[in-house]
Amino acid sequence: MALVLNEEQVLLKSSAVDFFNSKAPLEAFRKLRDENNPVGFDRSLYAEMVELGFAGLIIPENRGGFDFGYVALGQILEVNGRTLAASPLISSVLLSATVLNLAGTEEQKSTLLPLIASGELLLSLAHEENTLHNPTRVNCTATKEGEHYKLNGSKVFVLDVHVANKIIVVARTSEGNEGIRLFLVDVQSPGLSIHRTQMLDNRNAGNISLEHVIISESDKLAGGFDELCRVYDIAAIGLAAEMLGIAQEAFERTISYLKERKQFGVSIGSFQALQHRAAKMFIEIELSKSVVIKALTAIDENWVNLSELASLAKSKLGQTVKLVTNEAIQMHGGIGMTDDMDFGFFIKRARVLQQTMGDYNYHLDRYASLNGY
Amino acid sequence: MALVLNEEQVLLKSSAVDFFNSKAPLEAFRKLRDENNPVGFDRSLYAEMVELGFAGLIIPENRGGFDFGYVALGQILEVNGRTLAASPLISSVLLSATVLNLAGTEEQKSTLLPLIASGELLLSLAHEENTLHNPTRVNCTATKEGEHYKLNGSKVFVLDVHVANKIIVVARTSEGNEGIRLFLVDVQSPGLSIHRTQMLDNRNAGNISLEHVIISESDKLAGGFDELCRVYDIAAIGLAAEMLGIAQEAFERTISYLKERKQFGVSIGSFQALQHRAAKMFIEIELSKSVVIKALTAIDENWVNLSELASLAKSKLGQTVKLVTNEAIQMHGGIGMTDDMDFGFFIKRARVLQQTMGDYNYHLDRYASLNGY
Amino acid sequence: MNKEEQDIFRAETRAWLESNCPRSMREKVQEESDYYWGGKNGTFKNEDQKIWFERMLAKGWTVPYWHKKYGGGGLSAIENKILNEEMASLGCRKPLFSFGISMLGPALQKFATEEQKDKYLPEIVKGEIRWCQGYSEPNAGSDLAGLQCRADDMGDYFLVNGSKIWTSYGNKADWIFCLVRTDFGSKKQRGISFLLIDMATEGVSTRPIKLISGKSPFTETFFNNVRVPKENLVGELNMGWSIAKYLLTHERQMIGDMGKNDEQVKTHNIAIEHIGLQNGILADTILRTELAQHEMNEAIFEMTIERAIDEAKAGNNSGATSSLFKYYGTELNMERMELQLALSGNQELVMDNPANQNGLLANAMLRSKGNSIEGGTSEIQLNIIAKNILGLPNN
Amino acid sequence: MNKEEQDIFRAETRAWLESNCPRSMREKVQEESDYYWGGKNGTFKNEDQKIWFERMLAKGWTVPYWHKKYGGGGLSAIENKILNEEMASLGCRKPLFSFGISMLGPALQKFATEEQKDKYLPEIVKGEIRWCQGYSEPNAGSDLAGLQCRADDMGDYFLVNGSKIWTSYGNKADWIFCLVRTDFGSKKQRGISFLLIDMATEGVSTRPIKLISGKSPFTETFFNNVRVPKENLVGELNMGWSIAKYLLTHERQMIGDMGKNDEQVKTHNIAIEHIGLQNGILADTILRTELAQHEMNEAIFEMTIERAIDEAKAGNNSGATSSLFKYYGTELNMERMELQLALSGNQELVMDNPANQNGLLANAMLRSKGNSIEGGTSEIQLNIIAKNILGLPNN
Repeated sequence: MALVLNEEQVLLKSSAVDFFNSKAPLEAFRKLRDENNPVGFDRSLYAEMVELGFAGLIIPENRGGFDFGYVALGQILEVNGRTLAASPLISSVLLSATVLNLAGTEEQKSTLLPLIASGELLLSLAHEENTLHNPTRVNCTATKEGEHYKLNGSKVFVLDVHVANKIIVVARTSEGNEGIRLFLVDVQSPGLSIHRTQMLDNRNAGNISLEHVIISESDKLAGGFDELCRVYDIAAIGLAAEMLGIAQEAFERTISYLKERKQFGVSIGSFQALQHRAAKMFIEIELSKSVVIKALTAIDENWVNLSELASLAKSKLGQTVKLVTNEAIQMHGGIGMTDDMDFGFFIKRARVLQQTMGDYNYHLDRYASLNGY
Repeated sequence: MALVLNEEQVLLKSSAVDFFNSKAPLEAFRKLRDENNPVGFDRSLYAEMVELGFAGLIIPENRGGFDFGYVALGQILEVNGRTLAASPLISSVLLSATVLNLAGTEEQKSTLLPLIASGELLLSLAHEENTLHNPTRVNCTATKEGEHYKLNGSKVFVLDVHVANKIIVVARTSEGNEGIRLFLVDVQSPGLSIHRTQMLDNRNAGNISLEHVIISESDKLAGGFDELCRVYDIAAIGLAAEMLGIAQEAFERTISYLKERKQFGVSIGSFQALQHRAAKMFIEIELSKSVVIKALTAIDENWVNLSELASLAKSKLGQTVKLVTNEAIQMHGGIGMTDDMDFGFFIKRARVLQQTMGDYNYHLDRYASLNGY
Repeated sequence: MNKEEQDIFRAETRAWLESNCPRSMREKVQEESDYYWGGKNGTFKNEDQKIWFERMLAKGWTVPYWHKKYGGGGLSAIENKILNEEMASLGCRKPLFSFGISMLGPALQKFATEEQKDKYLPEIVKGEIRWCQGYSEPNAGSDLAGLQCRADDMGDYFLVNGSKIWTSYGNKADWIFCLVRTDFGSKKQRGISFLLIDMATEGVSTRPIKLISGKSPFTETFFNNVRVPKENLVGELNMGWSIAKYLLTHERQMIGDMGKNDEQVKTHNIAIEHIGLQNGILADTILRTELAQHEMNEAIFEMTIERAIDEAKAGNNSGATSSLFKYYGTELNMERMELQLALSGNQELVMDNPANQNGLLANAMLRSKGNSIEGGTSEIQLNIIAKNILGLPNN
Repeated sequence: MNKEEQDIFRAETRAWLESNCPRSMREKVQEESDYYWGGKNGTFKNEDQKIWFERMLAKGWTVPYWHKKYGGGGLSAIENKILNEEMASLGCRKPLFSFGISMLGPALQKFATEEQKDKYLPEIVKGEIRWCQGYSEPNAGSDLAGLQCRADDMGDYFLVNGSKIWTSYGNKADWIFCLVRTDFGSKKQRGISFLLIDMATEGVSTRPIKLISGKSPFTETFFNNVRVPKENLVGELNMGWSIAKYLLTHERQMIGDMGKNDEQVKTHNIAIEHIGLQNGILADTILRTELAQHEMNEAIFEMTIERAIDEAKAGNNSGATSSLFKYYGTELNMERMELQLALSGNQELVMDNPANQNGLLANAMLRSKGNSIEGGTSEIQLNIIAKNILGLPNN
């Protein structure tokens, strides 16, 4: 596939632009934050997103989805990054539907995926246990007892867990990577406690703790560590797509400002030092676009070098979005620092996305290792 | 001691400026290069340097020197970097006299140091065996046989060895760092062969090979690996001083050019992007001055953190001189690339100095390790 | 003052401090209210703070180096240095902290009439009036001279209209020292005057500014037909720019000091704690590279401060100017914050967790983005270096 | 041409190439002389080169996509593409390499009279005349339009005086295409004309330019009262700037391609060879960080080339312009050279050692410094992006 959108994807993206601009502008998210909304997103807005098919893009047609693929979902995430609309799209769709697609049993897929596509079910993935992303350091245990598993341990940074109906928990049944397995846990389960936290980006991620939570064999997923690693790769690419949207929006607003704002009697955009920095940001964004579309394509086309592309995309976008959010504030000067302007929202969301599933350094390191050095 | 020169040092530096400008301008070195001079430097010029006391600055008064210390020598090296005058100041004085000061026996010091100070003796230090600096990887062997040692092995990158009278060879008498010792070898010794090479900076460094070279016990130095490491630290600081001179000269010439050169009807120094890059170079040079004087002071005052300061100085100056030589060429445009302009000389000398005794990466790595991470 | 006299003064000072500075006033300052800021509504945090203030005030040591006629301590430069050294060595807090002391006072000493000095300086020394600064405006950021807040000469008073932004503690101050435009006809820098305004005057109001890092001490300050007596003008009419420039240089040096890592906690200790070592080196070698680079520059920046001080002492003109320190110091601080956040991971992104002081580090990172803007942007500092130091031509 | 016809053409072409391209002409090009450059003094390096040139010339395939009336192959775009693909797949070298084909030819096709095309294009196809380019001048670098080399209208001829710099192979070429000033009164870009000059004319001389990296193909070219016939003017008088701009865009794309690492040797293999692995990662973790950063950007740059091609095919206007490729490609190349040198250590600094091809890498590093200058400096590319793409205003 060429590194361009096909007609269907172009159409989808342009309808997403219209949707987010009209229904979920940044002011809407600001309002949710200011009123300290307990849900953290607008349920009716998510219903409209579901209506438009966003929740079913990566779900097969025979499971109630549209099977449009990850290039398509990536476009939604990118556009979403421009207005920062809060929704469970990442937790339920990008993460959890992908887990089920790759690791679910036939039974799990056929019952749960349609509910994700229809927005009736919200799922969260509970995998992190530490402050830094680390796929193999899993201390949460799943002990087999007869026909059941007993889960013990705790998880942090579980996106949107405060509104989830079910949680996919990564736990260890034995030593080694093959002992790392996935379990479906109902949020009502005895022994499970959920502590909602407020993150820097004013979204929600929670800590959970599991004390002797009993799970039936049928709630164990079919796939294990290998599938989970693929989920991480796909998630990293999806997050990179959102970071691309943030970077573009912050950049475009900054360029507009450079043209409008006058100092010393001239437009500050006429200062060559700022022009060159703007040009360099432009280049970084163009490069970022290339790696994101390439990596999204790799998911849909099952390329063998997915991990390498995922690390390239996550690492590069982490750097690009950091550069652009910092420069946006600096070039706006004092008002860029005020909460009244929107750059606080962009930089905060960017830093959380950078940390999620591994920061640029984690992925740069992994890229080098994947290349044998 | 304050981080400023005392009166004596100021005087010395200013006489060095006069000397190098009048007696050893860059054109003199260009001429040596163009005529492919077999010695590689001007012996009569070195005699004048000796006359001015440059060769005896770090040699004690009771050994025929002036005991002015390394801050003083550093000023000479810095000024030297501005005109790139070739001389055995680094090989014979900075390296070899320092070795003898720290590791020589009383006998060796009393016979050899006066000859270095008077310019009658040229010494080289043969330590590198590999393409990258590595103090502990010594394969050259010194085997004790009765009252003698037999040296075998080969060395690379031995500065000025083609004109040396004696060579200080680092060789191994046993496993471990305590087995690393230093030996004085006469260039006439049977079994020693010297192969002069032409380096990128048009200076000379040679490869030597030792086949059963017989050395008497009295030619073994008293000190070993610890003293050698201190020599490396001191050498790194001295080289940093020369790099500081190069950086300043290339920078000042570039600033002059920015003021003179006109494009699009205005002086190119009025372009803000170039102004900001120039200002950043200025800052890097100011920082570089601080670390060089601090590190030179640390030698003279025997501070315990010498290694840390040596790595800071060598690493920082490696980066500064790389930045400035690159920017000098870029800001001069096409003519900066021509051999007629002098920037080729500066960048070539800079790259060789960067490599000598460990590049910026080697020292940055060591700095982190010295700080326990 | 000869060496012997110095030693005597030092011994006496130390003895006095030891017996007069309450123990709790020698503890490390944790927050803004650990200092007494004075003012009409000034409140003491605790009894010790009050005692300490009153004892120091009685000796004139709230501003020890100002003249006794203003209530200052009348200390010579060398005595003042000795006092500072002894206070630092015992850890004594400053008894009074204010922009009156650090900013307005020096300007008044240099530019005001005797009458003005007699009126305002004693109030500052006694902490009776709390001052704030009114320079920046929403439409005059880096181009400060482009300010629009106007003072029209109405015969016996000025009528001030306009607004100021980035007034630190504007909502807590009693008076504000302001740059206002008094001549719209002439060249930008001309036509600016330096005016002292009582914030209790009718028509003055403030509005707090929320930053991306949360609450801030900054306000916007609005002037709506505010009548200001003629005698509140400092210096000549239309010549306020020279006062402003004098104060800006002053401010810049204060901000540049941020590059110094005063924290006891070295960033590499945070790294070791969160990431750990593997074979003796930091397990994440990418961050290790950045960290080493950062700490190298931090160390060398501190040497540069040291060298600049030594050069100044030796009477040399070092190239290391306040613009260099402002620029590089703030760049280092921003880099340090980003690095610490990257090293610490997701737990520092939780904003409602007392364990991380509710996102203290994340907010500090966000706040640091303003460092390279306030007190003259990084771009302005680079312009100054390029033009004033390197002599590169204007466009 | 339908799919079937294409397949037939492809099969025939391949068969012809296989039987006509000498084996040695399919080997990788090592040096400049592996190509035949043509010209009055053109010499073949060996018999195979001559045979290959003559066979291709006979089919018009020295310039396969030019019209047959000029001696070209008359191939359609699709046929030409197929020919190129088949040549690439067999590894066939180009039979004739010249600036006449790559630079002057396209300009003549677009701007020259029929008469001029009839005269010059066949000479290029046949390799009879070797051309060089005369644009830059010592005092007109980035500001090309500020050029001073003058052509005065003397009635029946132009009298050319001045000099050019950076003429590639000026000492080997027969003719030079030049930008000259024909009007000193008007605005800079106006008043420039595009002139073809026979270098055998009296008054033309060249001088080789030595670079910091050693010998170079560049010369300075001097014109001392050189008489040039009026009919050698291409395009209208004083309108040469549009031709120059057309050719510069062309050139920029060629240079930008350097960012692609065509070498089989990845830089990290050099690193592993010289530095070695420790616990599975490069023993020098500082260089490892830089290397990973570099190779990441290298990989993403290649994806950007790929995307730009795909977008162009799809008829989209991608933001990735020639200025982006020129800027970023040359930056990457310079960074790669510095990295390879740092990774390789002191042995690569020895300039008289056949084992390292006498300092090949060191000289390549030095030569690379020119990449960001030639063909429009990096600064010019950033200006173009800022102004033409981002629409930022002029100062």
